[in-house]
Amino acid sequence: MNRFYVDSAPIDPASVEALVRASAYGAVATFSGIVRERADDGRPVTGLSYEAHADMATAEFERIATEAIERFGDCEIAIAHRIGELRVGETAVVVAVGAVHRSRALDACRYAIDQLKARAPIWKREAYADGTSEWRENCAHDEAAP
Amino acid sequence: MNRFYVDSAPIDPASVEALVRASAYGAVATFSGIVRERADDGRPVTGLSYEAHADMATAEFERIATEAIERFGDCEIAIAHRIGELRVGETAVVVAVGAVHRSRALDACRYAIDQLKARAPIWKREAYADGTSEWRENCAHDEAAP
Amino acid sequence: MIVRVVAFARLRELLGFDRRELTLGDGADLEQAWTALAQAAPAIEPLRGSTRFARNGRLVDAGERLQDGDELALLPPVGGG
Amino acid sequence: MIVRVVAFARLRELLGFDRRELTLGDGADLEQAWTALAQAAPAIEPLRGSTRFARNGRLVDAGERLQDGDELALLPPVGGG
Repeated sequence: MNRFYVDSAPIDPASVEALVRASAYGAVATFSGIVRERADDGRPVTGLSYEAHADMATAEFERIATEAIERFGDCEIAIAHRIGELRVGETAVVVAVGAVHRSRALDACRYAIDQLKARAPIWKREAYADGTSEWRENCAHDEAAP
Repeated sequence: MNRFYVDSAPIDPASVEALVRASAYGAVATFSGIVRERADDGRPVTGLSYEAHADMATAEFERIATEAIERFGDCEIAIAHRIGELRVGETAVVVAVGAVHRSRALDACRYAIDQLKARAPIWKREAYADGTSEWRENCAHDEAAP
Repeated sequence: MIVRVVAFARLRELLGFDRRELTLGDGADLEQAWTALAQAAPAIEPLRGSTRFARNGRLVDAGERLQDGDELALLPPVGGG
Repeated sequence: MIVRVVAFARLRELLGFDRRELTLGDGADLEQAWTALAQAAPAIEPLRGSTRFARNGRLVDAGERLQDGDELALLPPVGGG
């Protein structure tokens, strides 16, 4: 199965992890981004709507993975991003990294999710309990890796 | 269900992640440690045998989680460690962290697995393809957090 | 020449389409395509500075020339993850 | 007094038990318990320096005094994860 994809079907983190498990690897690090009940400004959220340039997004995921391997060493990376309407508690994105040792897996996982948020052509509309909704951009400085 | 445990039954990472998902949290970071086919010195491995002082280990997991919250801020942490005989590819340990944002979840996840390896009263015997086996200690300097 | 324009998020909403064909003079660049779109939908004008362009899936400068059959993607600031 | 000794990993193997009762004089400390065990199983002697002790689940110094009914855990260098 392809290790980089954008899909409107719910994402099962375990299925993404399964793409990077290998008998040579002692470590799998996984990040799951989940729709939470409040916006950064505290407003109650009822759901998110994601859209993507699917071909460009998956190509970007692959470039990010290649960069992570160049920086941190051999590892296997899978990235899945949901599109469409998501309710609170649903998984929007999963990054999974398999590696020989834990440090590399964790480093590559953080790099990949930070870069995905900064670069991948994916957009998010946040819907609020008061019936309004807004397109939300990721800030360039938003939790960039230290 | 208890968020800190040692068990001889196989660990399902998804069930550990489920312990830390909450509608207030937008991020779950998970680390899984897996039995790999080669020792650090390259010898083929057939399996690992883990034993633990279960009460002390779970108490240590809880202390580590408390420390992580003090260091990185509010989050929910679950730690599960397998004991008994494990084959190559089986999951030995899972650390899952739920948090509002990704940086905290990833920081706390790394802290917890690093500290677990350094401190938890758990022991590992590595069995090799040539029929021999050895108790393996974690080195104090072994991949400590940078 | 005819190019396919694909638009996302706020740009998609303001333009009123997610994909359509756009007829341009031969040799037109991306800036000229934007100008043609903004004439039909002036509400996109303020977003010019934050918009990036991709030609056939690759990010390019606004001075890049288009060819018949190209896909021109209009990309607002991203919000994935 | 009688204490319960629990041993792990290499210490467990060298001692030949994972748990047993040990009878000590009243007021004995952990060091005296170790000495009594090492008399029965001299092979553990070289591991003294790397062994940590826990009394009733808490790490303690070897000078800590034991009480009747205590659990004394002998902990080699760890290898979890």
